[in-house]
Amino acid sequence: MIPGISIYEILTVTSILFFIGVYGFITRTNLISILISVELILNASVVNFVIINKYLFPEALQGVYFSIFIIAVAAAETALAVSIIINLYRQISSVEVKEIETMKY
Amino acid sequence: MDILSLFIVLPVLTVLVLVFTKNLKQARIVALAGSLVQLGMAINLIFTYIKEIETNDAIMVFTKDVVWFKNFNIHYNIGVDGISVALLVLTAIVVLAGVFISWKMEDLPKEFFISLIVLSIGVYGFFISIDLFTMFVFFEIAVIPMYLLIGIWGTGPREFSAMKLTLMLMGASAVLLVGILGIYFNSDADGGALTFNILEIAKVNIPVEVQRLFFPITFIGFAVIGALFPFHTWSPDGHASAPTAVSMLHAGVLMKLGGYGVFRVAIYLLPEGALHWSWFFIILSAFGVIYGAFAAIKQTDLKYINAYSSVSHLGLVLFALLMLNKTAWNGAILQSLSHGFMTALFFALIGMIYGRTHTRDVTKLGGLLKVIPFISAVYVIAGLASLGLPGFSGFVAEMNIFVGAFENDNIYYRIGTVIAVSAIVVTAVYILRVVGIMLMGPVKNEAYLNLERVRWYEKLGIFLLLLPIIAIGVAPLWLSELILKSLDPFLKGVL
Amino acid sequence: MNLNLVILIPLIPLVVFLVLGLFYKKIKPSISGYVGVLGLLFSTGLAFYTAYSYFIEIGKTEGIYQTIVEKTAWMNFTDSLRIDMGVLVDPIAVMMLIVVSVISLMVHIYSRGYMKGDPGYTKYFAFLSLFTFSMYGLVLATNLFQIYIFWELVGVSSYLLIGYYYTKESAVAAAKKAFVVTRFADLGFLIGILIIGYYTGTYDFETLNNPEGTGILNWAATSFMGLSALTWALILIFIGGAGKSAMFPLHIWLPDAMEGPTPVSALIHAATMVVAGVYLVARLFPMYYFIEDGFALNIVAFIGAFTALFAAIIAITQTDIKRVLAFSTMSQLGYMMLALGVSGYEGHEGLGFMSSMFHLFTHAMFKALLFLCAGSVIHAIHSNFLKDMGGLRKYMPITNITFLIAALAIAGVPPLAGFWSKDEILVAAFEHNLFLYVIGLFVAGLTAFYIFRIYFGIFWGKEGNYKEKPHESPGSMTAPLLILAFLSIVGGFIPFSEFISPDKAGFETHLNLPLAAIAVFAGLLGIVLSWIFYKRENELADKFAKGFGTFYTWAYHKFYFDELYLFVTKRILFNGIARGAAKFDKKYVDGTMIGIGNQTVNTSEKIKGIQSGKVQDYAFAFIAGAVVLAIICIYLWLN
Amino acid sequence: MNFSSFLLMRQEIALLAIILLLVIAEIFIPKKRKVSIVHLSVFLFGIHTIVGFFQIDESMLFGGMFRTNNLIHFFKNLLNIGVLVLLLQSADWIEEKIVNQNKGSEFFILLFSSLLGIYFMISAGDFLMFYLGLELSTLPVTALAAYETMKRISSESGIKLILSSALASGVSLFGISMLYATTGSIYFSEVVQVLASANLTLLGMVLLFAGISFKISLVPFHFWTADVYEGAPISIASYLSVISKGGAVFILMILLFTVLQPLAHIWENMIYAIAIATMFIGNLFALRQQNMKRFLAFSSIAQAGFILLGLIEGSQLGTATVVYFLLIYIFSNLAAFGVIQAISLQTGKERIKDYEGLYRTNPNLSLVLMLALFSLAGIPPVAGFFGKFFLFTAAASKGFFILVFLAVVNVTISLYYYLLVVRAMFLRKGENPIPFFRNKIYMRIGLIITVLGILLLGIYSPLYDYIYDLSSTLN
Repeated sequence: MIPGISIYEILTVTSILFFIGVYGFITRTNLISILISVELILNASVVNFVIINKYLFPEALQGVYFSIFIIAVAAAETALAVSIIINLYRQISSVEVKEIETMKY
Repeated sequence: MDILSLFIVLPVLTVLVLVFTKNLKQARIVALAGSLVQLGMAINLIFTYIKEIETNDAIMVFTKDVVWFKNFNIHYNIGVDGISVALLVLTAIVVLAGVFISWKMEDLPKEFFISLIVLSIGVYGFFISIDLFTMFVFFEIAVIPMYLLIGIWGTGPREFSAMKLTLMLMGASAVLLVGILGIYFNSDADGGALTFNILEIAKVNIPVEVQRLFFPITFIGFAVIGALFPFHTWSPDGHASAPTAVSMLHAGVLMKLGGYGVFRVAIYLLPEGALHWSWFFIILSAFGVIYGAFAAIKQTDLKYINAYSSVSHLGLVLFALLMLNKTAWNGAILQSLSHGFMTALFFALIGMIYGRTHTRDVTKLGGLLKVIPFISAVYVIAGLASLGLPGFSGFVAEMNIFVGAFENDNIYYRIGTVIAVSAIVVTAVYILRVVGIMLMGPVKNEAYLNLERVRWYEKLGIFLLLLPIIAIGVAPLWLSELILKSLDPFLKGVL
Repeated sequence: MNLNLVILIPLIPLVVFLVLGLFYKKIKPSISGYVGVLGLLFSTGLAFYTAYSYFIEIGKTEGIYQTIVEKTAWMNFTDSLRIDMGVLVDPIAVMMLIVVSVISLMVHIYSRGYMKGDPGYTKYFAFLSLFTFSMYGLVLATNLFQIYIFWELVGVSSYLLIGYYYTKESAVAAAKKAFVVTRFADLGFLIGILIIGYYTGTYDFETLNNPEGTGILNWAATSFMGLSALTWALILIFIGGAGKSAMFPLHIWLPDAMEGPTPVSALIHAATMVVAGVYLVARLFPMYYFIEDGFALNIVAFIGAFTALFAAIIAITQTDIKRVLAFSTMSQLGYMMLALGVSGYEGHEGLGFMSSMFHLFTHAMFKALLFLCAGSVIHAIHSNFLKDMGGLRKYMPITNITFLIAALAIAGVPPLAGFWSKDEILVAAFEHNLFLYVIGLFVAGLTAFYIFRIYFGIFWGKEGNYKEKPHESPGSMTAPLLILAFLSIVGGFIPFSEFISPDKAGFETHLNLPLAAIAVFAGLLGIVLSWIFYKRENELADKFAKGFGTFYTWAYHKFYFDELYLFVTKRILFNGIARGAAKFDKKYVDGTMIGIGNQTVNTSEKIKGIQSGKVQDYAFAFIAGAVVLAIICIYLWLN
Repeated sequence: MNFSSFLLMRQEIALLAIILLLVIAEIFIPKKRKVSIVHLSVFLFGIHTIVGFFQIDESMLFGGMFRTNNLIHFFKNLLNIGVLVLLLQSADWIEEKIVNQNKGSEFFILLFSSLLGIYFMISAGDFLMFYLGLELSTLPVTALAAYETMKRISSESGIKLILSSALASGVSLFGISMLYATTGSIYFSEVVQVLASANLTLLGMVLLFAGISFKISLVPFHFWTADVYEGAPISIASYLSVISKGGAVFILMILLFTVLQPLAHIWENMIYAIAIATMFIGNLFALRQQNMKRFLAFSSIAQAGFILLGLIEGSQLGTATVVYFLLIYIFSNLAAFGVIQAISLQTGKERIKDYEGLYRTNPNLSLVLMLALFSLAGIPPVAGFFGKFFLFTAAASKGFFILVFLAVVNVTISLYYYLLVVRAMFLRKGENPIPFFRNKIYMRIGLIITVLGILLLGIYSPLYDYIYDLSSTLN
């Protein structure tokens, strides 16, 4: 609970965060940057859970626990993604997104 | 095992035995044995049926009812009335003739006969089903082997034709599915349980609006396989590409599923819809009758001629069914039978001619009467039967249809009738054209002078088909009485 | 009277047909000819016995010849409508039985000689038997549908026999034409039957023809376009009859039908089948007469008269002797129709009806004779054309004499058969309508003219250029000629009116001397004229023809009716509608179906860019899809 | 809560044990005998599958986070059978190609982990468990998709899968957070009590739905499918299209029918629209495909569209028809992938064109593939017909006749491309047909099981009745 700041403002911020993530995902050309954008999206949700928990339903900690799990899973996800990207890098010495367009139509 | 289930079990057994055959000789013997027994059973069925209905006045006799999917109230429910008995016999005869005609099927014989018999399973099952669901299942079983039969053993643009035929027919059956579901979900209109049972649904007063909505869907679903204009275009290409026995079976039997389905499902279960829509489909079918006949005139491929002729003849079946009276219905059933035999005979003959001359182009053939007199003479007879000459089955059927159609004294129906009747002239034109060009006249090609004479198995096939044509044509009464007795239940709804 | 014997009459030829047809290969030609003749001999005997027992043994009951019917159900349509098969014996049926039997027998005998050595000898006799069976069936029919059935069967026998020389293109075409044209006419017949069946509830002749029956009494109950529905039906039925009897304008098939073997022309296209139309109208005569005061009957009369004239004119110009005879047949059939058309019903009023039947009878004899003579000539010199003939009287004395007798008979010279019947027709026409009478008279003159034109052309005049010396035909051919010649002489003395009249009561006829004299004069005039023109080779005929100019050319070309029909069928029906239908089917109907398929594949091709392979595009679609769905859901919720 | 109540998680625990066992085995089995890991895995999982059929009580654990009932249990068994068949079909591939790269056991470990994730996902009683299950089921598969590390397209498909799935899980998390905001709980049983239409709820529902739809590959969340299937090893494509999709459909069904039931009138429309889009897009894309895997990818998208016809019904009938269809679909698709696997293993060929003339050289394989395709197309008497018919019945029971009509139009389109494959195998003779070969025993067993399933599942009606009865436990 942060005095003077209502939930709406925070939710607006997280929404913006979410869409920044989406925007980044769609526009970045480097796979790593895309991965970072995904993290933004996940973080938006994490903040959401915590804020909602704190502001609206402070009697239980469901949201907080949820956000911890999200962080953990996100880490795993990132690790995995990076490892695959590295594997790609070994093959073609590039992590540009345009390199992964060979399969289409 | 009740006597009707045997009609499905026996071909299944035949297929199972066929799987273990090794070459053409074994395969055809097995197929022959299977279809012979089947024909025997079919003929036996006529007599047992006649005996049965003396004491049993149920709409369907020899019924067998086994619950299949109890939650949907789907039953394996079979039974026959006069109409289905007649069509079963038709099927058995045509299948047997088809086996004879395919005596020399060199390429993948086992698979050929298996597909053929599987197709016949579908047809038998369709004709004996009382349950809409099983009926639909068998309907599709009958259609799908066509793809392989045409695609593997066909000639010409076989892949294209097979695909077109299968897609159009399966498309139609897909539409039909909507109709069947529509009927199913309204079968509780009187407060009973939902059911697929045709006899049960017939007792239900399905709301008029629902009937009017689902009648055209169901009708078209079935009528496509009955070559209703303008959904007939699968048939010329399909027939032209199919191997002989398949054309026979398809035109002779499979296309009858359309008329039968229209009658048994669309008209029987949705009589109000039929009354409401009949004018529209009468226009379509009457137009199809004359249109098919005209289109046949200008074809040069024998099979195309016959295919368009089928469009015309089967248009007459649908036309008659829509007239909604007993005489026309009787005519429609008779026409189905008669067309089944005739067209199968035609295709058999065309196959023989093609097998010898390697062309189906009438303009390239000539004077065959001199070279292969037996086949040609039978062709003439078949032609005459097809143009409705008295003494052959076609005449009886057509006269019933015309008289029945004339019972309807609405002037527009009359005009439709006159149009349909006038097809008999056009029919004569295209039949005689072929006879004149192909069979008569001078022999056009020296190579044709030494064509192989007819073989015994071909003769057997021909006689099998010719016999019923003449039998029905000369003494129609017993058959027509058999059918007429079964028509009363259908009449209730449309009065 | 024993109807079982009557039933045997058609059945014997049927059995012969089946035997010859099924054992086609096994039977030697020599035997098959005998089988055919023998079978027919039985039938003929039975026919005569029937005639004897019907007219003499049983005779009239209550002043009229009773109609005797024996039938069994063949096909049930509705509760009341059904097709019966059976035999109906009444005066005209018996008369026809005699005609068919006699002519057919003669033709059978004649054919044994004429067709000798033909590869399809057995087949030929099988077809002849089939025809005879069908014709018997037609004659004995008890109801409209039965007559229609046999009507079709005679049509098909005719088709088979015209196309007998099937390797000849022209024969094939002629056969097809004959069948299709008559089939077209039969369409009218069939629809007529349907109408009658619907409005009267029966097809039985007995019921239909009963002047007190519901059919006739209630004719006014229904109307369609100003006429009673039944009148329409009768007109349509007459169209059927007109097709078979080659009435204008459905006559075009008959001349071509001469492509068949000549005995067949004699049997089918001169004596028996072509009179079926006349017989049909006669069979339904009470209906024609009573319904709408004979409206349909008038049409019959005028069409008949016109055809008689029309055909006679053409006959003058033709050079193929069989065609001349064919047009002559048409003309005479027109006569018969005319006679029916002008007939009344009761007593002496029925003169027209009687004379029509009478003429049918005598015409069958002398026209068959003419054809058989022509056949004999053709057999000898292997040509149909007048230009190849001439001076044959020396070589073929019997043929010459018998042809002359027949020619005199058709020309109406007393006391030969044709005179009597033609005279009665003219009297009937005279009593009914002077205009028709004048046409009839004129045609009588023309008939004499054209028949003697070919007579002189064949047997007199300059000798043709024969490769080998023509010789008289064998006995099997000349015997029938002599028999028919005899019948042509004495046939006219049968007291026909005693036996045949519309009301079946019979009446007395007397020779109307002034009218007979005029008719005979007209006939003689024609003969004399042709004597002048054609007895010797001279320019007169050509000059005369030129005098007519265009009219002659038109007549020579049969008034271009063949071309007109050809135009309508070839251009409009075949090339127009049929080709149009075929093309339309391929292009539009099938095109639509295939188009749907192709369009689906095209669409698939067009939208493939969506799957771009770029993971970011996928993400965009993902988010956009979610947003759109959200908007939809919220929109739905708000509404 | 006592120890015995952990028996509710018997399946999960058993699977976990297997995974651990494999890890240990990997350590102790010498390099030369690594092949035995394959046999061991198949054997262990076979045992697991059989044991799985023993009854489990209907109850819940952890205050409702984990729950199980007969339907869920049945579905887990179903997945077990699917995975077992999949293992049988993949065993030869692992033996021949993978073991000598010294990573044979990873395949099994990762695969079982993913299956474990699906177990948890479908047993979830709250969003947290659901989320964990979802992630656990996805992440190992992404690794498996990039399993053939020497192949570029394998990496590509792995990257595509993990990025897309990360996005999807992010989006669904965002959605869950909104549902949490409006309902105040992440427990299904509590959410359903307070759920009501509101902007935020609907938005949350849609985002959640999008996240799951991603796994089912519904349009427009389907784009990854084809690329990943093409690039990934066949076993993984097969797993994705069958097991992973099946699990996701099942949890979607649970969410829609139980948790989101109050919003049924809204999601009905959503499903309606997506069903149409999915069927059409899937079918239209499938028409053109040349690569068998890609072809089956789009075919599986279209099948997902058909499944929605059952989902739209929203109650017991819908549940029963969907589960029944999934059951049949698993067998049909596994049969198809199995044949592709076999052929690819022998010849490396994956294009439809390569299949020309197959019947004349390998009749049995062709017949299996034909049956599978007919089943997918819905042609009687093979099982697929019954599955589809009942799905349509479910939709029609709600009066969605137009939807059914569009669906049957799609059935016809789909028939076209299935027949294209049949055409290649049966109608064409082929210039260079695949030569005759014999499969090894595992593959044979795998194919025979699927064929039996395809042939019998439809006709044997008590099975449907059984599923129908089980379905009552969901609602």
